[in-house]
Amino acid sequence: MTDIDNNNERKRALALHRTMLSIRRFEEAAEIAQRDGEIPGTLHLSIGQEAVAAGVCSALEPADLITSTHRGHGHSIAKGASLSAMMAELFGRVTGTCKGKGGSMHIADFSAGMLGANGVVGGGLGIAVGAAQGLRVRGSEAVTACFFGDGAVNRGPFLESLNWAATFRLPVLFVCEDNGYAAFTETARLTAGAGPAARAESLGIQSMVVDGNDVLAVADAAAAMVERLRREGGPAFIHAQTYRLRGHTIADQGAYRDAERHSRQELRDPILLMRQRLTDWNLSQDVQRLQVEVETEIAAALVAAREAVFPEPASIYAEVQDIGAPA
Amino acid sequence: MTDIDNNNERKRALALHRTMLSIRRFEEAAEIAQRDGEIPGTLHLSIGQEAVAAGVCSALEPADLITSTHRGHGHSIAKGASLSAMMAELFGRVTGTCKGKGGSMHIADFSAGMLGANGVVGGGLGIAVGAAQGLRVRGSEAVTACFFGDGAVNRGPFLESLNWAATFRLPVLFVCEDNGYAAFTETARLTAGAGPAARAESLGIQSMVVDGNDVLAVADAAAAMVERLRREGGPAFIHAQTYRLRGHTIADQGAYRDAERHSRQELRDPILLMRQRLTDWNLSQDVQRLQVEVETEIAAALVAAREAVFPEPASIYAEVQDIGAPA
Amino acid sequence: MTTQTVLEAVRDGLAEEMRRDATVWAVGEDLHIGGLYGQYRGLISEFGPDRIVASPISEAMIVSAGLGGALAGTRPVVEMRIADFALSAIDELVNQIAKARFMFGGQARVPVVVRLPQGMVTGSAAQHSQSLESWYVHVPGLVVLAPSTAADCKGLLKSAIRCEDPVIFIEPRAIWQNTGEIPEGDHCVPIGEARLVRKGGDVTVVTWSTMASVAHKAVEACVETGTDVELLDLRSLWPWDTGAVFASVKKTGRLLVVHEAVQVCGLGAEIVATVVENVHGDLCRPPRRLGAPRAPVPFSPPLEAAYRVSQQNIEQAIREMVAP
Amino acid sequence: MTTQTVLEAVRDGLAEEMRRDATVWAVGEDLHIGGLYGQYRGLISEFGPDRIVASPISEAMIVSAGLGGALAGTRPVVEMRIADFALSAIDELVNQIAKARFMFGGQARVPVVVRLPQGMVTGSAAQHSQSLESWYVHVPGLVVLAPSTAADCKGLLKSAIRCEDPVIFIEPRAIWQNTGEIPEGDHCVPIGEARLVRKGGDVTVVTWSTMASVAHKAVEACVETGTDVELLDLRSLWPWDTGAVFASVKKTGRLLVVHEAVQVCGLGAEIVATVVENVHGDLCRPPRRLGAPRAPVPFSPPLEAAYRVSQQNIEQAIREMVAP
Ligand SMILES: Cc1ncc(C[n+]2csc(CCOP(=O)(O)OP(=O)(O)O)c2C)c(N)n1
Ligand SMILES: Cc1ncc(C[n+]2csc(CCOP(=O)(O)OP(=O)(O)O)c2C)c(N)n1
Ligand SMILES: [Mg+2]
Ligand SMILES: [Mg+2]
Repeated sequence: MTDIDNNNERKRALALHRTMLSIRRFEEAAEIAQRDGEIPGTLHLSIGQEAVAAGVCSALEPADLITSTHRGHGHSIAKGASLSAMMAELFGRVTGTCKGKGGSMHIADFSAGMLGANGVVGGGLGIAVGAAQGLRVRGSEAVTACFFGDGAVNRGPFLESLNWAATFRLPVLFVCEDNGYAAFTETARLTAGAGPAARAESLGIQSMVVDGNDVLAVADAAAAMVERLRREGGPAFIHAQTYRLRGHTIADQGAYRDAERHSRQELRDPILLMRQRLTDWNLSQDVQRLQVEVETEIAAALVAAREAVFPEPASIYAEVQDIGAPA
Repeated sequence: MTDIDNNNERKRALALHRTMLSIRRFEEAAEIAQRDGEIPGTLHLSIGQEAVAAGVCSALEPADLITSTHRGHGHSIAKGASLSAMMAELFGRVTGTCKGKGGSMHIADFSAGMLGANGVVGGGLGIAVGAAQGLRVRGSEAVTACFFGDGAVNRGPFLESLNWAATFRLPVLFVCEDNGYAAFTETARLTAGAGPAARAESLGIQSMVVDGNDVLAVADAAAAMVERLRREGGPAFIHAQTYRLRGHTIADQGAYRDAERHSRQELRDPILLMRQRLTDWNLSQDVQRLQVEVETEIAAALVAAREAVFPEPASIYAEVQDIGAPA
Repeated sequence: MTTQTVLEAVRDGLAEEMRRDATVWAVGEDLHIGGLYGQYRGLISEFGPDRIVASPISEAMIVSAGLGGALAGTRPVVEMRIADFALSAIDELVNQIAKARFMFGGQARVPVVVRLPQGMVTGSAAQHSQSLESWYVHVPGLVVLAPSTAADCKGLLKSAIRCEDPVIFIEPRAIWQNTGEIPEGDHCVPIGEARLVRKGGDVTVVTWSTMASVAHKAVEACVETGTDVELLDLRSLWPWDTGAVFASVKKTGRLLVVHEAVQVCGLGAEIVATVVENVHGDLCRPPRRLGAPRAPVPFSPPLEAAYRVSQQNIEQAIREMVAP
Repeated sequence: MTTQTVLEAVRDGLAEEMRRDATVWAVGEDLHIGGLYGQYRGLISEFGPDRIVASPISEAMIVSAGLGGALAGTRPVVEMRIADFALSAIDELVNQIAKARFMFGGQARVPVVVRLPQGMVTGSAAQHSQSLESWYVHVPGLVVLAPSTAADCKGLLKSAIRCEDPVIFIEPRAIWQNTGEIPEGDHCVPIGEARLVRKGGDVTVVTWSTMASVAHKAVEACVETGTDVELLDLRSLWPWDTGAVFASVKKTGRLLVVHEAVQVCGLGAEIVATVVENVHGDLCRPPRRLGAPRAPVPFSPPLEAAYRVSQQNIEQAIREMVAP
């Protein structure tokens, strides 16, 4: 257990809580905006899974890189992407991280080392490993973290990228964010063997299983793994067991879910757990302050997104390619 | 050790030896014919690896299915494909297994349950698993064996097909025919972790490692595995450790090989080993009889291939598709 | 006649074929709960989990299941969920399924149907929207279908399942909920025949899939202002109905091909090239194509609107082609 | 000028760029021993295993290494060994590499070169022979090159490596050993310009890659018998040199496009369609295409011979086009 008399530890705990709150409130706001017709398309929300993004990214430096999934808001926020640029992207505005061209599923903030959400399950795995190889060519010491879901472990790129990272000893932290479901299917039904970490171990990759709803546990595991990557090279693997409190997409009511499991998991909401802990440590006032701060930021992001203009139609011809661009 | 007083065991040993001899002499004949310009294109020879094909297929019934690799002559012969149709295929003749359309890399004999060699590394894995699923739909009890090289274990289809077969408990025998090299690369350099069997185990698939140059060991392992597949469903995994005595293709001199390892392996030629054993068992006369028989068959296959005609040019328009065929 | 949505029509079509033939089975993600759009709803309770196979997220293996299953004597229907995900299984589709019969000298038949719900829907952006039918038409061995109405979706799905060749079955994802009249009984639509949507003498418009209804509206608007447009919904992209297209162009002397896919190297190029090679002399105007710009599909609504081939684009092209 | 094989020219081209720019690196199977054809021979001893990366057989990851490496600020050169193997990495190429810059709103650049040794060589059959350049030309975001001479292979490879866009670099696998004159110095060939192989006034032949030398022989034979053929080697397939092609067609009034790929939905269709849309009035004959039949590539020599577009096919087409 963290020693809360220690000022650094207290700061760290509050920072992690703040990150989780930002993610939660960002997505709750987006959820409403989507239902109100302000955000086009669908959304994949990570509500309930915030501890994984917050914990892992707390172990990273700004120069480190991450790749993400279709459910990428949390990873982006935790890595330091701008809330207002992200919200504007969801709204399809020109001030968005991707100038309105990408939307939720392609949210990215390269300035924060966030190399993009991805519409292809498992799509980020190879990119992370390739980025690590590129960093090596450049002589950089940065590490790369790679988030992917429990569904991605049954896709070919999982094997190819883990084997590659292990073969070349690239400093990649693989993070399997296991929320129990792949779309409308309980993943355990279709994932053979002892689970993701066993697969990584069979490839010679050191692995840990952590409670993905305990942000301190995730942060500690990630810090230990990242420290080792920096010291000895990589890769390393974390299987973070969490739970998706919302549907797969915003339209999904989750009819396929086990009701009892769901109620149990609602009580294990990572933000609830952390708030309880912070309260036990007599930090309720700080928690309330953080809530107000985050609320203000989200409100500002919403206002800015609403006020921003849409991109010019002609921008579909821009940023495709320099040579042979569409006319 | 096999009890050689037993008549069945003696018959079995001789049959296995005969299969290995057929493969060896078929490929040696093809090698010469290719060098003489009678066979177009290149060849991937399995000289030195015959025990794997012979041993595994000895455990299969005619109704069982196999899929193969680019190095598929041995698997085809062991599963019962016609030597003369195969030789004719290599020669590009209309009497070939594929009417001259496929050649060595696409050799197939569906009448013998041999669903095809494959030009794509790992291409046969998914086909085998799919075939097993089809057999289940048809209510068949047949099993499917799937040969693939040590290089294929780093490709995505390896993961996807093993996980799938394990999830659906399909009776598939996965056979990793590990000849030490993937093209011009020692595979161990680029294959992370404890090896193919560990990967299969991590997916909950029961595995065995066998001496792939000992045909009796392979046959026993395969028989045990196939028996279990028939009884309990599958899948199962064999890692057969063997060695490629020739180059990757017929043009390859193997300059990248470790010379010492190579000489050691020459002495472990599976046919040498088995002949030694049969001699110890006082079966030299039978061995000589088999050699003569096989020689005669190969000679006949060569003659038949040379005498056969080439396909009509217009046959490129046939067997493409019924609807929308090329004109 | 009954009225059904496209979704209901294809669900019934598959169920009818599965009842008819015990070797027909389906495989794809989330099929146990009816598939992403509900097009498999209820089928698992009738046919059980061995014939409605809910798979892991393993696109390459899903397609291989179809190939292997076909080689083992069954007739698999392979669900890709969204057409873009087939890109993770292109090797299996193109190097294996399309070639197996030929390269094995006719020993193998591969009666697989690969279902690709394709095209743009609001906000689905670059990786969930692209139309690649011209790729499949380029690949020897494949039949390619792209129906647009509920009746054609049902009737061509049934024909596809009975077809001995592998079929790429492109479904109009944006219009699953459109309704149409479905003929009673065993309704099969023959492969290779275009649907004549409207007869006319001034200009020939050729289209397919989701663009058929957009083009239809544009054509009606042009007809109202006096242009007698002939509209063909190709339905079958390979083989495509050269007979119907040539005959129409001979009559009108004008050809406009409209598709949702990127214009460059789209199927429109093949149609235009084939027409000029064969009935060049009958053209009184250069043929035209309307397709998407050579850019990825954007997310933001005004960009999407600019990107799409619209009713207005089609009307304008038609008017320009008949202008004196 | 020095004389080199295509193989030597591209090896030198890569080495020069690697010396020029420390962020250029290469990745693919067996690169440590010089690659399948020897086009990387000697490079590992000069540049070491971090810049000449010999990879596992993991095509999807090989292409991802290029993508990720580019996003991390380097300029990867990705070796596919034989073009057909890229089919195992199409998702990475098309859904990721081609779209990254656009869908991330310009934050990312992906200066990757993907090398595809493409086409038929004797006996390599259905899975090691196909030409799919029209697929890549259809994909927004990609530059597509297909040079045919040693000098162009070197000069365009160097331009490709310096290009900020992802480049599909199709190499003429059948003619690695052909020799040609290489200009001295830093020889870069501009992307987008056709090579005028022969000036002529009667008929325009447009081709690229391995067909360029076959077409050249056919053209020479026709010239001998009095037909004044203009031959353009496109070299750059996207963007392609519409200016050169239009100008030539305006002069000759006749267009023949020749490619090794399947004719249906090949790049020839796009060229013919673009030409008729733009310079229809200048054509005195219907344009023609010569490509492979819509069948997989066969193995047996007489079948291969019947399958290929031959010098004779090209001569005959030219003669038919100028017949009165
Ligand atoms: C290659 C591919 N196949 C299928 C899909 C459709 N799809 C999107 S998300 C998803 C479930 C992914 O599950 P998981 O990896 O556990 O991530 P989660 O949604 O739970 O965060 C599926 C099947 C896709 N986007 N890409
Ligand atoms: C997908 C794919 N990548 C690359 C190749 C080229 N290739 C052919 S065989 C081979 C080596 C395969 O090694 P292994 O699986 O060990 O089989 P072996 O040749 O040793 O029998 C390679 C790289 C291919 N045919 N397919
Ligand atoms: Mg999940
Ligand atoms: Mg090997």
